[in-house]
Amino acid sequence: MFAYLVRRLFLMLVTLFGISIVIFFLLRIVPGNIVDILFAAAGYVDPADKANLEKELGIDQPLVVQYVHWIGGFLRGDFGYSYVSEKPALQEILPRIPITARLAGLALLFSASIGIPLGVISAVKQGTKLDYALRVVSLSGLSLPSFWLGLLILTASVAMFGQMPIFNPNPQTWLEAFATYAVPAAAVGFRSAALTMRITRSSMLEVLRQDYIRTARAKGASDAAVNYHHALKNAILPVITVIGIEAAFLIGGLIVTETVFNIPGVARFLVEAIRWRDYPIVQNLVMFIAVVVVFANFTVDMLYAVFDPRIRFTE
Amino acid sequence: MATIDYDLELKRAGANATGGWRRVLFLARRHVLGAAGLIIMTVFVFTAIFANVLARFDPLTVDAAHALARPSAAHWMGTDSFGRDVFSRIIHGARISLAVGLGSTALGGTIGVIVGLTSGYLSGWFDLVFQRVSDILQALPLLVLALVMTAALGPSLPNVIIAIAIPLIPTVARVIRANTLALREQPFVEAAKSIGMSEVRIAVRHVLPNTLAPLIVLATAQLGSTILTEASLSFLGLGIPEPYPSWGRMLSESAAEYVRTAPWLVIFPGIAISLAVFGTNLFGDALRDILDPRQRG
Amino acid sequence: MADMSDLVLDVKNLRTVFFTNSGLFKAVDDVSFTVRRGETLAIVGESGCGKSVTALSLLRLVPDPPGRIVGGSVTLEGTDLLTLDDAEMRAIRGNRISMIFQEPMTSLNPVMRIGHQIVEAVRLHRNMSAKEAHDLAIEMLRLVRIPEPARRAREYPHQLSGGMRQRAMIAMALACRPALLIADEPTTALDVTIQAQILALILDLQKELGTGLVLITHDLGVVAQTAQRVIVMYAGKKVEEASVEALFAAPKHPYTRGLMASIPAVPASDVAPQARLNEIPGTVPSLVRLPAGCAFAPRCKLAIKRCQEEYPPLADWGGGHLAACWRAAEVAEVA
Amino acid sequence: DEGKQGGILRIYHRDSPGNASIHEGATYSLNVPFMPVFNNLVIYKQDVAQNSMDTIVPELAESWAWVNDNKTLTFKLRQGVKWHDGKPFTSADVKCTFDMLMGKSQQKFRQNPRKAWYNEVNDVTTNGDFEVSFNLKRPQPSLLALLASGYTPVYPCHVSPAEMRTHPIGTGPFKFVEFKANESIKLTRNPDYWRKGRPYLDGIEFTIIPNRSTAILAFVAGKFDMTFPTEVSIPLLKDVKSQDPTAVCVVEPNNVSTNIIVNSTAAPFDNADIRRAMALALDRKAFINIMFEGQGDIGGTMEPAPAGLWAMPKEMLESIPGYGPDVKANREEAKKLMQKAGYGPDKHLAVKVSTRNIPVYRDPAVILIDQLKSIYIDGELDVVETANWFPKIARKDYMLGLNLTGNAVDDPDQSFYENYSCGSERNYTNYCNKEIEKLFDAQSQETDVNKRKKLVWEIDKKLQEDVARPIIFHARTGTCWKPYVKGVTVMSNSSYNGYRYEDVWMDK
Amino acid sequence: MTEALLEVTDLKKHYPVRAGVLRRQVGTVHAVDGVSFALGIGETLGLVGESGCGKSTVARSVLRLVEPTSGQIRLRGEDITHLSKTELRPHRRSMQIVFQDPFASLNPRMTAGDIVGEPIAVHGLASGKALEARVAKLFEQVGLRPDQMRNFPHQFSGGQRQRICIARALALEPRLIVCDEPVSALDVSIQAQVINLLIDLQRQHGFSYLFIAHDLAVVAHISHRVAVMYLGRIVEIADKDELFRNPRHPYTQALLASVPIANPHAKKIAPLVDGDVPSPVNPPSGCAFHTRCRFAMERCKTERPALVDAGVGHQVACLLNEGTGRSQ
Ligand SMILES: Nc1ncnc2c1ncn2[C@@H]1O[C@H](COP(=O)(O)OP(=O)(O)OP(=O)(O)O)[C@@H](O)[C@H]1O
Ligand SMILES: Nc1ncnc2c1ncn2[C@@H]1O[C@H](COP(=O)(O)OP(=O)(O)OP(=O)(O)O)[C@@H](O)[C@H]1O
Ligand SMILES: [Mg+2]
Ligand SMILES: [Mg+2]
Repeated sequence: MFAYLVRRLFLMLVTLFGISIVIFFLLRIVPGNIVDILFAAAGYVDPADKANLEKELGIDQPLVVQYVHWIGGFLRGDFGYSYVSEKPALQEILPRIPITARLAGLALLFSASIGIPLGVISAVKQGTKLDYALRVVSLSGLSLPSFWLGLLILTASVAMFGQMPIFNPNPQTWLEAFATYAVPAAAVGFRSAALTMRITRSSMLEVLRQDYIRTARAKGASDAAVNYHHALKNAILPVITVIGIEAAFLIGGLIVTETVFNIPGVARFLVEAIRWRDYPIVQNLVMFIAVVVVFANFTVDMLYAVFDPRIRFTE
Repeated sequence: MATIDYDLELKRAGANATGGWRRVLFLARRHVLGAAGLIIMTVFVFTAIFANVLARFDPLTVDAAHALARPSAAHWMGTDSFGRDVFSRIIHGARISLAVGLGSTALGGTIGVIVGLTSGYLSGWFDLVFQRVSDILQALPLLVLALVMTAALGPSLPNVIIAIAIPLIPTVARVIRANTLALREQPFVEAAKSIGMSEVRIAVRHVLPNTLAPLIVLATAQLGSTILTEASLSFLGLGIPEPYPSWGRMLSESAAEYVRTAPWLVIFPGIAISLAVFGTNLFGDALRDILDPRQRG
Repeated sequence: MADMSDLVLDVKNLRTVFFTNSGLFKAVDDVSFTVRRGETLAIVGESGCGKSVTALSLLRLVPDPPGRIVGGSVTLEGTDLLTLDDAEMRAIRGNRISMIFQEPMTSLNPVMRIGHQIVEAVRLHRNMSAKEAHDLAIEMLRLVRIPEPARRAREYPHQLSGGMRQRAMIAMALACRPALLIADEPTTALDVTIQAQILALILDLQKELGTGLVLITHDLGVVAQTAQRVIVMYAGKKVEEASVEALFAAPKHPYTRGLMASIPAVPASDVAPQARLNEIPGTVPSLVRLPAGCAFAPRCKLAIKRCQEEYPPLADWGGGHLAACWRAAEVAEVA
Repeated sequence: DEGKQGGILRIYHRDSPGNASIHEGATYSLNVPFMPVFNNLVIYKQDVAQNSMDTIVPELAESWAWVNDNKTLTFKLRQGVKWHDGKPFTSADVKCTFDMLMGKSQQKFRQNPRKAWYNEVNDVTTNGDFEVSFNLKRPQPSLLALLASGYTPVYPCHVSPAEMRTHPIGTGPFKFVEFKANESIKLTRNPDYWRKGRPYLDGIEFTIIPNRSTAILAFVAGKFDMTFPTEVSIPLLKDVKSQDPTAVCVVEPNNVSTNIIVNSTAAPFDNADIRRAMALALDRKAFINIMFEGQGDIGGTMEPAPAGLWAMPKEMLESIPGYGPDVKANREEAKKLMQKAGYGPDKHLAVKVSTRNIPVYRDPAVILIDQLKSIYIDGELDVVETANWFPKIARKDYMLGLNLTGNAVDDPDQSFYENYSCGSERNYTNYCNKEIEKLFDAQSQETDVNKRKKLVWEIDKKLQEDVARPIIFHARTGTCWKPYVKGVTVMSNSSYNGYRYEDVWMDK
Repeated sequence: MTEALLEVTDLKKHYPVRAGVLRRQVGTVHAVDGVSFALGIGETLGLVGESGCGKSTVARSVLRLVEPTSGQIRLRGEDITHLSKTELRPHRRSMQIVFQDPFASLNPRMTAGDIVGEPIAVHGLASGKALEARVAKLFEQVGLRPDQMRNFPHQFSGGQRQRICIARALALEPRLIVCDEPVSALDVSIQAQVINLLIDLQRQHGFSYLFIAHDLAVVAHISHRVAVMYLGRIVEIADKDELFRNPRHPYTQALLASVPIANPHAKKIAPLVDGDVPSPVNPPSGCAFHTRCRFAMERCKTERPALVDAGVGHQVACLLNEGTGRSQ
């Protein structure tokens, strides 16, 4: 187990290292830098000022030097300063993470609590009208552009209730906090739930064909016991994987939702930082996200082992 | 015991559905949703191909006199703020969406297949490198990747296609790789080896054709999601630029200003996108059922 | 006919069909048989002739769609199972009638402990506390000669060898002491040495519990060693039924005869190396496009015109030896 | 009526400003939230919509005087004013601020976009703690107008430019509380404000919502008391009115012109005929109809009347080629010019129209391309990300560019020197005409307003005739607030000067 | 025995066992653990043993479809153990394989004709019309109709599919055909057809067969000599008659006794061994069979018996009675 963890950690480090290189150099390929943008509003660029600023920010140095400087700092826990706000990058990034994490968590919860049962029902009732209806609903969840859905939700709630679920940075009560996240989470969660439902359904169909399901029926087990006790336990494995991937995906997928619902989370912040070419923010934030994703994958693998004795016991 | 109408049951099972058309009709009836998807996709492709004939107005011509006209006999879906005919733009937009969908799927798919096949086949350092690279690409949020790519390349139709295609590569490659690994263990591949066939030939003649089914299924599913990705990019201001009437941009810009005052600008492109994605998904699902031998009754 | 109280199972004119996209599969076509207490009835026939579907029909577990029981009756201890509602049927399954499946590797739920799977079977039908059921499960595991039953009960199927899994299946099937046990090729996936162990075990337990046993196999050797009576199926139909001795002494159906001849015998020391085997020419017919007459006619050396036109009735050729062949009387002489 | 004390004004903000330092910015995304933190020496009267010399009032200065043949501008400063950190305000702070703006001090701004405003200032001198003088090279009456802009606050000497970017310290009615990028900006009432009884509000909270539709919906839903000033487009305005009929909305010009920058250094626009043809082809009315549902203005460089002070009279304007009402005739003439240059129905000229990738730029570009079709020009849109726009223009890597020019004050000095003088950084087209340059100086020194106006008209007309930077239209935009918000005035000839908000109060 | 066509010496093949999510190695499967035998021209060597004992691995190693861990394989006297892929190609023509599952060993997307013709095309032996003619001839040889060349594998019955596999193996006119359980997926009545075909072909062409099966009866029918494997090793090898008449190894004896005899009057099933087959990942020490052997002695747990000659070419690996395997 120990050797395994070490190997696993090593691979994670390799991936993270790769990501650092990719994001660093990808960002430098993107034309324009912070200096251009800062001066853009003024409508002209003073070459001397520009040179000064580039020097101040260190972006006049060779790329490799910049990279080493960044990654060295990163490893020492020095994340640099935002070019735009001039505040420590960490101070900018950290407070936003829980916001996105809460949103993503709630969306996943929504996704699992809706998607899994509906997926089971759809599989068990395969070929019936109910199955068709559920599949259509789920597919439509995957077909609606999320910003559109979000906007429609907002418009509808203003039109119907004269109220708008906009982000509340300082919720007073637990309920308020929930309300702040619930609507956007439901908007994203709809798509996730659709996906979860699809995977659950196909996984269930696969499992329901297995011999051990026939065995369970031959024992005299009821349909409910067969479907939920015998089948779902097996069918849940690929669902876990998908939820894991979805967790990673959400960080990117939330960009649009955070924009529509005006939630100051990491996703939108990242886009803004890209727009401003705020390298310290983008680089470090992407690294943070990558760490989360990589650990999410790791967790999924671990969960898999927890749920699947075949994996658990071969260790 | 209830009496059983054998003919009806057999018809339901598709027993008399032999031969080309009958089989297609049977499958269509069996996979109603898939057939609906196919019809949507066909309409979509047809629209894209014959956009010039179908569109009643030039999609780019500005007409100040008829700006923001409601849907009417002349302008079936109304006009936008420039007085451009929304119906014509949506019809031409099908072309763009198809170009984005097919273009990026084909590009990402082709590279993905080559990489996946090679990596599944040459499980050595190449595979190791591939695995790590795809780990890296998959740990980066897709939209962020596409965002940076379009920013790097500049917003244009080919660049958007490339930006959407690149994150697709590892997805396709992983599927193909897994398939290749499974196929490599198949006796018929071993048989090919035993007659002294070269590895490349085995890969092309025996492995590739047998990965086609999952590839097609994946491609149809991806087709839809690329259209959505383009829309999201447009929403964030990095999609396909004017003058191309991309659905994503039509929707995201109108949505910002006209949700209530000119809802037709928001509703029609939205429906077009959803329908196209919905159609490809429905069709992809049915295709998976049909092509996946395990699903056969 | 034996005493009615002795009769565990009475199947009459069972018909099960599959509606598939290539047509109507008459997987079980007018099959009748009985099983008495403590008796072993073997069903033999080649792959695809309908053996498993017959077994599943008894439990009403034929996958629907595409399958459907379309006729006949299945009377277990006096009740016609085909008329019961679902709940009543569930109360019977695993209780009065149990089944051991062909594939021990895949027939156990991979994410549940062995013990739990047996406990579940017990508690579904017996009003027992979890503790009692657990004790019974361990007792059953001991009965099927699994060493260290208490430990094994806590393990998952993948931790057991094939033979042990099959034994666990048997333990599960017998936990409620059913009146009828159906064993569908319980050993085909296993090695010969293990097969011998398992068959011996099943027969032992059957004797001990007095269960009626339907043993499905395609191995005539297994039949000879285990059964009292045999039915031979070909293309969904019962073509011959006899006591095991009668069948092996003088098969009345040309198919049974061909089958017996084409199986290489062991020990074969008296056979010259590379002696050609007797083969039955042709291929097993598809269950969809069955010929009008006898399904075996196209492969039969004895076939006459009548065979192609008319399906032969299942006639008694003496001593309860039934065979469906127009020329059953001549089979012995011709071959 | 007298304002009520109290309440926090909630405004949504369109876009996260890069920093909090007004002197280092050039967008009203920065002016709006941070103007309330500061004071100027002088300021345009906040409750008069039209900025003019006559509406300039003292602020940190108690009075001013032109002396020394109009070559020195002297201010007497207010006493007892305190910076938000408690330090006293003195003439040293004024000197520091302007020395820094002129690039003369030790400490430097990261960027200094309005340095050129002080080209004619020799130096700034103090006389005691409460008097400062601006010593000019030549008379420049406009200097006072520039000093009255929202862009010209006085900074404290004791705070570094870097700090000012993250945590500005001013003397203004509101104190800076926090600025969370992409999230919010918070100001709170300055209890020690020198003007007694002001401000009324307890604070101002800006929530940053870049998505326009979300923002408008939130305003309608009552999450905000006011929209971001001058950020409501005409279609959205209709939306607001239909959903919230009680909302008070004003539509005003904002002294931003939409214009075409022409690269006359390279083919095909090095050909004067083609330049002229292009100018003739413009149907300005159509632009205005599409973009503003008719509510926009046609004019030259200077903002059109009545909001603008320096606009040419109508007849003069219509005498300029391309401004005449008969678009058809103009285009016929344009076609002739094109044919002269060798183009025609069979031989179209292909051009690229570059512009920034934001709707206010892109939309007119689309219309422009459509209009150019009528004179054998096939335009292709080339959208450029903000980061690359000015470098691209500076490289002269474009044929036609669609551009927006915003004017901080409605004053010819500001717009002429910046955009049309030889060598100015913001003269993207490199238009250079020594004769006109002489006229620039002449009008700048002219103290008689009427004479100056005549000069300005002449210059403006000439600039249009030369197709230096064809002006397409001047925009108008909307601002809305809830009826209980009182004391808001939206300036009609600048969008940078009216956000002190010390007089705003809420009747709640 | 005539001149040896194939000689296998001390062949070993170990597979790493990978487990868990990261597929790391947790052990080694001793799939084949020192196997030696020789096969003469025109001879059939039967290889029996329970599932998982390493039969297929031997077959694949002989054909170099898997790389042996150690040992030597000589084909017609030439050592082919370490030849490169290109060096191996000419040898491929002289050895072919027929697999257990005829469906899986045919590419579902190729026609039967293409499948059979492929080896000929790959080796450039014929093309176009000539190729077609040769394929047609092969079809006839294995009892298929040439007009079936255009059909796809799924259109054939199991027996016919196995014939296609055999035709493919014959296409290169090999000397050695390795049959890896060629009939175990077939119906009993079809099984006889295929075995008869193999016997007929051997008679006509003088092939050598390495015939693998777990069904002793089938092996008995086709083989001249039979080798019995247990957990990666050959435990007994002898002429067919000798082996069946006179099994020496307790495992062979158990195997023979376990086969149910198709005679209701013969003795009833009485398993000679107990317990399960040990895992090849952790083979028991000493004689691998000692865990199930009735005669197991203390020595058997530690000493691994070598395969020794017990007379008349009968080799056995057992410690009983000085390695003769004979029990009292
Ligand atoms: N789910 C199904 N759908 C369609 N046809 C089926 C299905 N299950 C069985 N059949 C058909 O029923 C026939 C009888 O099948 P069955 O499984 O009873 O054969 P069997 O005698 O048990 O064969 P084996 O020895 O291979 O187990 C087969 O020919 C098969 O085609
Ligand atoms: N590629 C592989 N990787 C790891 N282990 C393998 C591999 N191939 C075979 N083995 C293991 O090697 C052992 C011998 O396998 P092999 O297939 O040779 O057995 P076999 O005698 O042919 O069995 P069967 O009768 O089931 O075909 C088995 O335990 C198997 O699990
Ligand atoms: Mg069966
Ligand atoms: Mg094998």
